[in-house]
Amino acid sequence: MSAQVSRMSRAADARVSRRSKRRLPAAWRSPLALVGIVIAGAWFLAAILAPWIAPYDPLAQGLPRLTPPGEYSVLGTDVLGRDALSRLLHGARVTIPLAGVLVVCAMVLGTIIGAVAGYIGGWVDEVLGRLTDLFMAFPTVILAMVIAAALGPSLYNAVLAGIVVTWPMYARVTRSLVMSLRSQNFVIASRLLGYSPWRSMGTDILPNVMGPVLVLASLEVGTAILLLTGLSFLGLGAQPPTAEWGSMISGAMQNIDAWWLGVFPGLAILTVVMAFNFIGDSLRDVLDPLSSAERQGAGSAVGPTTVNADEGDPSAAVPSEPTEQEAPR
Amino acid sequence: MSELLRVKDLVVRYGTMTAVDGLSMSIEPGEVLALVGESGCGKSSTARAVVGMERPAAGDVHFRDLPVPPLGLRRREKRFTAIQMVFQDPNSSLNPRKRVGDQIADGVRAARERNIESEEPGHWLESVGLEASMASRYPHQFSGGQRQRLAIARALAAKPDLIVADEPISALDASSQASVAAMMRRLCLDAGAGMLFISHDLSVVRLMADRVMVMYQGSVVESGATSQVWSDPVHPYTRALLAAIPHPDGRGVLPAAPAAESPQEWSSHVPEALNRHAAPGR
Amino acid sequence: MPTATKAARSRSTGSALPRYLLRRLGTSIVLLFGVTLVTFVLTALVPGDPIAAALGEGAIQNEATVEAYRERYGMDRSLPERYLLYLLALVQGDLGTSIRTSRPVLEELSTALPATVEVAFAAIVVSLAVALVLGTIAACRAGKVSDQVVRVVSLVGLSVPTFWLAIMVYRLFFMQLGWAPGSGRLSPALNPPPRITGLYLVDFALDGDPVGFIDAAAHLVLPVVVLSLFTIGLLTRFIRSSVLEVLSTDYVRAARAKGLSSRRVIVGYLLRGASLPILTMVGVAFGALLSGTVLVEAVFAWPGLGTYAYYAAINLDLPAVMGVGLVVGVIYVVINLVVDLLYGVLDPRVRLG
Amino acid sequence: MSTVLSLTDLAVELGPKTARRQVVRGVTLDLVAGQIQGLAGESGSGKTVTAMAVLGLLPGSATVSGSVRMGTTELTTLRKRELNRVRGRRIAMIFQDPSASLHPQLSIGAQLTDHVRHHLGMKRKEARGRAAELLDRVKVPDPESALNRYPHQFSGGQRQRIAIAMALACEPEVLLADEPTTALDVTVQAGILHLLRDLVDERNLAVLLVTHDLGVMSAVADDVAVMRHGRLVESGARRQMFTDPQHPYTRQLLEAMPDAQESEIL
Repeated sequence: MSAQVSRMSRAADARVSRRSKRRLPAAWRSPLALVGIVIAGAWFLAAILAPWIAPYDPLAQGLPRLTPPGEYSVLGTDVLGRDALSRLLHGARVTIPLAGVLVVCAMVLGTIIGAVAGYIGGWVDEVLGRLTDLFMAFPTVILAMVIAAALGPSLYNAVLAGIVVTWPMYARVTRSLVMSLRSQNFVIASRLLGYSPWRSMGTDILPNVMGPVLVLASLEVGTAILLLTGLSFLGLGAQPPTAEWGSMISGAMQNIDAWWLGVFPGLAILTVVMAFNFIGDSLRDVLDPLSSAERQGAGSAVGPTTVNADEGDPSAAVPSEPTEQEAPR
Repeated sequence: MSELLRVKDLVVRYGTMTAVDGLSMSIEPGEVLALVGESGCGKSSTARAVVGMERPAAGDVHFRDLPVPPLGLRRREKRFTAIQMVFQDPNSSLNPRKRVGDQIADGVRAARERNIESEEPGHWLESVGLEASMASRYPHQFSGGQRQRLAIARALAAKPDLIVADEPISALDASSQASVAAMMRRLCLDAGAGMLFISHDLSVVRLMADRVMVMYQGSVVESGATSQVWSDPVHPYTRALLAAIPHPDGRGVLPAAPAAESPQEWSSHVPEALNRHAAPGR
Repeated sequence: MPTATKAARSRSTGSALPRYLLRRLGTSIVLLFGVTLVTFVLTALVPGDPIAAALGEGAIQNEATVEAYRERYGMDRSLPERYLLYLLALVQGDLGTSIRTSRPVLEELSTALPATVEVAFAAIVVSLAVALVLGTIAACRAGKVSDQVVRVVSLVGLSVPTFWLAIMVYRLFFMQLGWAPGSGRLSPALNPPPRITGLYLVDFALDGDPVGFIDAAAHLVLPVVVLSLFTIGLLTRFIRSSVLEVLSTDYVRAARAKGLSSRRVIVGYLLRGASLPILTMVGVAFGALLSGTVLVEAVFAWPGLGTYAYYAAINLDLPAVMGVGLVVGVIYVVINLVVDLLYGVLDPRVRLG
Repeated sequence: MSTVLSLTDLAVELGPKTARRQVVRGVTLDLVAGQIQGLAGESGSGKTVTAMAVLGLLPGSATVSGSVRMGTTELTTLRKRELNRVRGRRIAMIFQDPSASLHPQLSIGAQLTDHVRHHLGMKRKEARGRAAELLDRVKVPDPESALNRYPHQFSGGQRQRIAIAMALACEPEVLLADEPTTALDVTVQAGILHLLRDLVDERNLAVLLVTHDLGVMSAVADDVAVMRHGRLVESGARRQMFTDPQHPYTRQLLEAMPDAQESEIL
């Protein structure tokens, strides 16, 4: 009997390990992710190499003014006779790293607050929950606008504003993940083995929270870029003469006929954001169960797994909701 | 102090709903006590209260004459790591991002912290019918049944004095249920530990429990030696429960169905159904 | 997202409606109080001098004028004192006077708010309609080409900078092609309708003025399209995964096993099953839309809340900023309340406790 | 003894292109009016997929070969519209978990009548009357008011009774029952098994009963087939299968039942 069982289980093992090998590369093999990686990679390169590949100094005003693309320069010149292409390339150096900083800071802050609220629960959760509610009540741009205005318009204050308005999202996701993980059997099991709450947080809970949170963060890089360029567009972020995409678009509004001044920075923003969204969305396919936490009870599905009753799916990347208990709450 | 576990007048409430209503029991070393009942009868809540996952609304739970503290924000005292639990759902019993060998090693460490020697993870894997070389794998590389074996190995590695098993075999395939149950009993008794075994399946309980307690709507309606309860049930609920089990004998006999859903007589109090002793001569 | 928690909470307590509403009112007041506090603290941090901003270079030299101004706006008092005075006035329905325009903030907000609500509401209706179709198609054809196309389209929708798109369509459809009317809510030749709700479409309709109605509707088209794009992306992806999840439930399988037509299964079982998470997400999307309006309003010179907030912020017009914060908080509370009440309508488990 | 539904050499392939698996490999079974054909097997054996393949309920990516024949109609090649005239009308299905197979947001009345109105062209009132009769037949208390209630207001056993009523509403000839009592307590299960047996006898239904529980199988099935890895390893009359199993796997399954074992204690 037991030989039989172990033979059966070995067969299952073979199947399972084949599946597990398929898991991660699948995300990178998807054409969407590939497109995202190529575009994002190109912009990273542009950002790094801008000082060497840009034909002109982005701030130098020596060229003829408002020449259309192709005449003096590939993408034309602006009202002050600056080279649009050089400004575009240097713009990548401004926005992309700052968006990264914004996302990382908001993620760390939000994850910590969410984890504390979710793990301790009770009145701590209640207070932190109200706090997150409060910051979520403001529409992002309006709160960021007020903050940027209050602290004075600058790119760094825009980043700060961005952090203030986006951390609650991470806090919410983390909180609900931690709350469901906290009552998971494996967490209880290690507590029964004498794990301290800190240790259980560090080895049982956070590693299982990080996947979904990172997916969220990767999707948020795009949103952060939109926020930063949007604030700069309103004059609350980058200040002239900085070569920044949002403020370039806003400057272009004054010169209606020079269509090229507005079109290209916009396309730059569009492509970068799109690249990050492609990557994040493909990542989500791999680490999916996130979305169920993000939406609390809404849940999501990895794919059309219409037949599962009889299949016995052995892969559970992140534990699902705790099993229904005997007693209704 | 022969008692390992003593539960007295335990009450567990969720909001206004009373899940366990004044339950008392005790377990001795080397004894398997089964708690049997259908869904919602409070058997799992009892198990959760015993290990400290649930804070009792009233009554107390003593392990070796010390009250079991609730599993709160404080680290569990060493001596209470002698209480271990095996859960129903094997898929959530193991940390998906940690090698199974390391998870079993946590059990070994817990034993050593109590100054009790415990074998290496590889040994424990073999003792539950797996291979020592599987220690470096992750939980998702195992089937559901194997995961349950891993969870059992982890609990046993801590050299517990008391194992609380909450429906440990109901998520397994029918063909492995009986063998896993028998394995749990053997390993538990070999280690001289006591076990609280929660199940809805009387026919499995018959195979492994010394004593059984039948629960209905939060209270124990019948209890005593397993053989006695199995062969000669007294309480109407126990009788209905036993009669409803279909037997794979090929005779095409429909199991007896109760006249109504939860008839009144099931909640009746039958004093002679409690603490029944094994018939003399057995 | 927050609404789901609350709905879940209300479901678990399963309380009677009045008690629930009372509780809800309590938390809402706490939230609004918090909103005023946060806005106040933020504006108090302002390093610049709002008075200087309001008076300009010339008047700032005149100390008497500055003092008069300070007194008028209560700037001579301590911060807690100012905050308490603000709250006191607030309770009486007085949001103060704008420093920039010297008009009551309440009055200004009551014209700005409907302008934004009109755009945002139209956008959410359009987005939901489009996203329901796209998301359901994608889910029912999961993995096929149409699913991939919808996925790329919605991801691109999420990636477009709204303010840039606004400029582009404005240039193309108004300046180049002349298909769309220019900026603002109405053509300059027309007079606004008699104010009833503040929503031009509704007011023109109530007034029985077809010319005004069509003109107002035409002015809505571009902003709504621009705003919808992002929301469509957001909702489509969400609806796809919600529907996909319901698609694998036994009750949808049971409905198919009953031999009902695809259309009936989709509308009667599938979408109804996915309606609760979708509803929650629509609430969230509405909040995101309010954010988006700020940038779009700037391009289309739309006299809404976003424009008002922008000018209030850059001019450090404290009472106006406070007013915006408060209105925004109220909108949030109302959205959540509406979503929760709709939950009760859609889900018998909530309704009947 | 008339065969109502025949599966011949039924095979099903599932999974993504890169990892296609044959889940069902050549299953041949006949369902006879008034009889319950049991289909046993462990999880992953393909028994549920077999049942779903009969009604074409597998995902679009599945490939079904072989034949499912009902009278002169071949079901596997039917167009969707024609298949919908068979589903619910001639072949009905009940599922494992009654709390999942009833729509939580629709009233019992709505779920019991929509396919009746669709298939039989009944008016709302007429369909409701019929639904109430059915609820009474499956012993749901207070059928009239039950129509206006929602699934969560019933116990698990009652929900399965409602699901059975729903399946029988258009008087089908065949009932596919996929683990119909697995999610229920034993005392409730006993009641459902009685009901199932009674309905089969009274309506001359042909039933395919999919279950892993050999006890259930022994109690109600007339014939039993055992599946493993997508194949039928053995099939035959109930009594013979239980008392004199031929295939080693069948024997192994029976031996693993707790019932078959001597208690270690006793």
